[in-house]
Amino acid sequence: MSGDAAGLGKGRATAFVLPALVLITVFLIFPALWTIYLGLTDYRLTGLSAANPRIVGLDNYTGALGDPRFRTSLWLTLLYVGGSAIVGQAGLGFALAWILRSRTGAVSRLVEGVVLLSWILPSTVVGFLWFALLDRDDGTLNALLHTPGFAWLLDHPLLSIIVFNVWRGTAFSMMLYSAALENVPPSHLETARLADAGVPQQLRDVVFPRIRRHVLTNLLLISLWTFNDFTPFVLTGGGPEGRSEILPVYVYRVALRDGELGVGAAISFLILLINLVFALAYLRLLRGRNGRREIAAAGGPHT
Amino acid sequence: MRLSVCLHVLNREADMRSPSRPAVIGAITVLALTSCGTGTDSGGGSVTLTIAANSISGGKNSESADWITKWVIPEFQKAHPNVKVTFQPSGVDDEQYKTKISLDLKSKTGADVIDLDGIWVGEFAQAGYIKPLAEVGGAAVEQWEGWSQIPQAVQGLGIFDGKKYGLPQGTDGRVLFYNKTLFKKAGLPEPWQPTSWQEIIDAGTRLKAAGVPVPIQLNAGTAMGEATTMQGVLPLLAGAGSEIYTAGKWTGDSQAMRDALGLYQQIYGGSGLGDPKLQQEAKGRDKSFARFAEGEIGILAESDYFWRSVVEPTAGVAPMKDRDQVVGYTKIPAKRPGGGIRGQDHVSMSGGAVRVLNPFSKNPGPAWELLAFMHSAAATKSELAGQVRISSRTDVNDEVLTADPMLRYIAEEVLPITAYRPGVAVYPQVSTALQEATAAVVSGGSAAEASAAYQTKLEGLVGGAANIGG
Amino acid sequence: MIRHTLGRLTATVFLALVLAFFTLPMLWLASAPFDDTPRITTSVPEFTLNNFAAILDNPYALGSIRNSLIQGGGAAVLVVVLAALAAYALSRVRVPGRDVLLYLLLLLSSVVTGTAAMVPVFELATRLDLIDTHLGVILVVSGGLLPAAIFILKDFMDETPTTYEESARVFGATPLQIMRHIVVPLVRPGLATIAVWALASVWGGFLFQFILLRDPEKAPGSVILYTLYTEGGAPRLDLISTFSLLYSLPVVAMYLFVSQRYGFRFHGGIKA
Amino acid sequence: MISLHDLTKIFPGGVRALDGIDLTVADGEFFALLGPSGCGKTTLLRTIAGLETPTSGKISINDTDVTALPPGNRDLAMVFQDYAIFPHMDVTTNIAYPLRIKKVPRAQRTAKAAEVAARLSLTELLHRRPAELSGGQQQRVALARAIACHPAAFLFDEPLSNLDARLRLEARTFLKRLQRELAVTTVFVTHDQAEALALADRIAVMSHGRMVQVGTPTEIFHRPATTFVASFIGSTPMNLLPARLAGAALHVAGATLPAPAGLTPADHLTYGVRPEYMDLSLTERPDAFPGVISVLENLGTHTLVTLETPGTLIQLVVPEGDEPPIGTPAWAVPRRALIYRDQTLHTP
Repeated sequence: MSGDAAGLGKGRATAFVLPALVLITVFLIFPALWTIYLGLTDYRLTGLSAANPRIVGLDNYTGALGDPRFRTSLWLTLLYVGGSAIVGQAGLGFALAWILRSRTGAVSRLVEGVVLLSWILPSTVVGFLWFALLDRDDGTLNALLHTPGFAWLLDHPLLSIIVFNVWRGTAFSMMLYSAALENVPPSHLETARLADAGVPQQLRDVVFPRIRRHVLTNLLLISLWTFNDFTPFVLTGGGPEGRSEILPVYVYRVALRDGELGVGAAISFLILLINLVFALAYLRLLRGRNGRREIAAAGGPHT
Repeated sequence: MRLSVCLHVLNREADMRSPSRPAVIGAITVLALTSCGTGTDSGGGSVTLTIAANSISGGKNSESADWITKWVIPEFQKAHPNVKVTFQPSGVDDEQYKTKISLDLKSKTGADVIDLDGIWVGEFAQAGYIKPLAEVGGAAVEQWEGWSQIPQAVQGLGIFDGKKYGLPQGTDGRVLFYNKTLFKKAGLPEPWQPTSWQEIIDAGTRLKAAGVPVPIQLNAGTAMGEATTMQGVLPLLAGAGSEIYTAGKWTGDSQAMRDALGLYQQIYGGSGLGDPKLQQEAKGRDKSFARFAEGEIGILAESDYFWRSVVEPTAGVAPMKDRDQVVGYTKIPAKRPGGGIRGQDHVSMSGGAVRVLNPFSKNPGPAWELLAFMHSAAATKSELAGQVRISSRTDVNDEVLTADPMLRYIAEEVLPITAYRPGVAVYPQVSTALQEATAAVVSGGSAAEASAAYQTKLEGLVGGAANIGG
Repeated sequence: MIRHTLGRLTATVFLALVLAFFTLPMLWLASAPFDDTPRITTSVPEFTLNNFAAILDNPYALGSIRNSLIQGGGAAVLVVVLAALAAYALSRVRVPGRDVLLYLLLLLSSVVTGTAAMVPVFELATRLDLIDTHLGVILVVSGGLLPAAIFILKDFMDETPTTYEESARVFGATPLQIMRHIVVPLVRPGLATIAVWALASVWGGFLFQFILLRDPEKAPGSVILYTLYTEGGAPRLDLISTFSLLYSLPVVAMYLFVSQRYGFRFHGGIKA
Repeated sequence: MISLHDLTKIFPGGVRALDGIDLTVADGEFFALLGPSGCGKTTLLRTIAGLETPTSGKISINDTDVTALPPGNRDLAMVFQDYAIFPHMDVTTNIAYPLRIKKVPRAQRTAKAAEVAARLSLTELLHRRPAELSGGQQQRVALARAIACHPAAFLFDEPLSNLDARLRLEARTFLKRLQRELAVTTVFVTHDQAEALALADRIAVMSHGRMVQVGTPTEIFHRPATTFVASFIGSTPMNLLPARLAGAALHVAGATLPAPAGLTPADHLTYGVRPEYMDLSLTERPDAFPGVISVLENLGTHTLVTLETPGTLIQLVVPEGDEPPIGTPAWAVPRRALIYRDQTLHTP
């Protein structure tokens, strides 16, 4: 990795980064910091606190952490992220990438196509699609399974939105892992196969070490996105009785429905902190073995 | 269009000095941020007024939007040649509309005449988003001819702290709808006029015995949102003799609350009189409409909206071609005769939208004129054209409601006994707490537990037990 | 040999199941718009095209798709151009702590895209006079998308051998020429993928579009879709299903175009 | 003409990649930078190209100081180790790319590309993409692109290393002929001493950022200035044997040899002799290294014999068929030898 191949120099490099930086500063960092500040106030959308918000320090945070509904929501979110992103999307995405890597037929193109299609359809539309699938009275799924009246969304709300999100987001992991698998030299796999290694051993000994950093990026991104995914609201509205009320839905309810913007902002920041913990955990897990070199490669200047 | 013009300008800017191209690219964003706003062109001396409403042509409340664009605007402009009126439609969830309007008013912008749900008046006033009409519109407000036509109770929709903030557009009332065919099948009387909760339960039991899948639909749970509170908890609470908010105190874990939740328990707690699952579904209310129309629900508590827009034979959401023959309606009884609020035998709840003036309007005088014009008898009649609903004006109602016996029933029988929700900022959260209490009962909890849990939540919301009455 | 055949068979069965799983929910979109009385359920339609006539009667429906194209397209172009420039510079020039910084921005973007940031974003747009402009929507949504776009594109750039650029540089190409002639063509599949991703993300977005715009003539499809309800909040399924279909078509078309032309994929992958 | 004056490059982190390089490459000269990996030869080439900025020192090309000029203004063409042919352009566009940068009209540059391509036998391939070309063809496209812009000098970075062994010899001859014909000053980097010897008019051997020796291939081969150069040059490495001076005699690996005139004692004396410059004797000789034959390696026309002597191994080359069986006692007779005092050539 030699620095500055195109001869940008500091000045031009800055000029290249600047437009994005300005936009990010104005429309991302600034409102984000403002939001974090709102989290320290009792600001509301309407009512007396809208006219005269007061600084309440960490009250919103202690209030949220003491609210059993928040704790339930946090737990649901962890299950949701774990089930749909880390296990579901990453797992299914990898399985698809692995199976499709050596196939070029029409079927595999079709599979790839529908997986990607479910990723790019507008979120407002997919809510209706899944509604039609899972509906209690005359949903397509009940018709297929001959289970009339089975209330998927009511009896298994969390499972429903987990499966939904696997459907929704697997494409990203699949694409990323497909690309990552291109980096595994076929000779390595052949060597493993000659040594009579089964697929699990091949994955463990040959594939995983080479795509470790891709796995890391994928987990970082999909966890972050899933943590902030509001789409399940379209499907269950957080219900029944909050049994699928993941944190983004909780924030929506608190900030928009109840108008408690200060509390909503505080919880948004808590979500950020939880994501940070996730990120650090991934870093530890995946970089544990050949630790320092890779951290240097990611954090410090390339050598 | 604006975007392309803007970028065009920027491109010219960028070509002027080629040596420091990257720097110019950096500047594009900055320029774009500063120079590409909307200009509000208030053409040469004339006055521009804007109306905002949660309605949109071709979508939600389409008729209302069309009325504004096709009647109000041309007629008003005809009378006021120097005024240009524009309409800013929305047509989304009420909460989202409320958010948008709050944001507008918070930044002291927005339309001059704004539609609000009457229930929001208090919190908007407290936030300083709206001011009493007389403060904004001046002396002309008190002299308006329309006041005498609006009953005091209906005027209450726009009143907060004794001051008039908005003109009510109309109101509604809640009754029990029932399916006469199913009633006949179950051997129940027609007309059905229950006088106590027990009679409702008895009718439900008979219906169940006659094989009706869902004898009683009493909205419950959080998924139904405000429909649970307005069509369920509050009428029951009123029927048990209590209002949710009186004399500065909220109703907590009281006997009335336990009674109201107790009725829920009777219906959903294993008796099979109601369908608990339906209450939990995200689209449960829509489904209840469809199932009523399909003849699967015996009794359903709803507002006259159900009659006007849901089972309406032609344009309804769940149209019933034989509505007038099949659908019966009756007042909601108190727990026992005389047990309701103010000692009433029957109770109801009402709500309704208002129109307010934007206190930050640049043209408050003309804005009031427009508002008053929109509430004139002629305008109100035009607004109702082709549809029957209860307007705020007695003179108009007298004329229009003769066409529909059901709405006349509401106007004559229900409105005199009805009650309104408190217009204070914390109400939506109290309402959610009430919904959660019913949800707890529907999923198998006892009324007493749910009521106690509600009390705890309520204390957190309204600032302690001191603000809660007995 | 047996193991191989078995493995192949298992894989085929697995693919069939995946295909069914991903196709099943889409059936509604294929049937409901053509159904005379569409319901929440997927059914063999009582075939009609009336729903399309009805949606065309809606004064905002078609225009909203155009608005979605302006806003989604504008944001996609802005995000791709700015992210490509930034990612390129970040990939080629040493900046200490660059990846940590990018990740922090990624985290912040999650705050800003949430409901709670509504007031700051709105106030900001008001002060910059961006309310009720396409540009306002484009800038606001782009701010939320840029960190992830830079994060992903930087990796594409890292994967591109630097000798191409050095070679062009020795021949006298300027950095912008190098960008245009060499880097952009080389990472074009990546740019196209990011463009579709950005477009799709903006396409479904509702809240910011709704609070930032006033004139329904400027509202995107996602906002208009939410107006297709009745006064009491009941969805008009005939209109919603039909509009959903029409509204999905441009994104699907763009995806098909990109995947045909460049292959919709991350060549080389993304790694931290 | 390229001249470098006191050129130093220190990388961030303190690595001295170039350490005071002084060098002049004459007009039309084919000049090799030779050394093991990490010696700074590629950094030097890249610094001449302008891809790296020197920490101090001066670079001039045809008497113009280009030290501060960007690479594009130095009138150079560079061929990279991986050729860096743009994968998204066909052969014509690739060859014409430098002209496009110089704003030559399209028709003219296409014609020029065709002309250069014809010279390099690429005419058939003009419309192909790089992915459809063999390694040798790619190399020629890269050369054609360099030629097309008529530079003052060529810079080649390991031009032959990406080709397989057979093709490499062919390409070597081709490259040498091409350079002769074009007569353009050329600097190339290689780690392969045979390549440097075969191609270059002059060679600079580099180590640790310094030039250890600059000279013609003959000079470098025959009189390596240091033991480092001696060990680096030659297809079989020179035998470098520790020696001890005792009066007028030199004791090396069990043999006693006459010391050259003027040799004075030093900490380290090394006796260097190339395997090619020794004869094998099966009878004992006083001026030869005694040992036992332990390894035989067939080099085709010759055999490389490893002789195990007391304390060290000595290698020598004998014509094919002359090699005795393993285990035979034998004596290695040096014909031409060099003496190094403290790693530096002792010139008598």
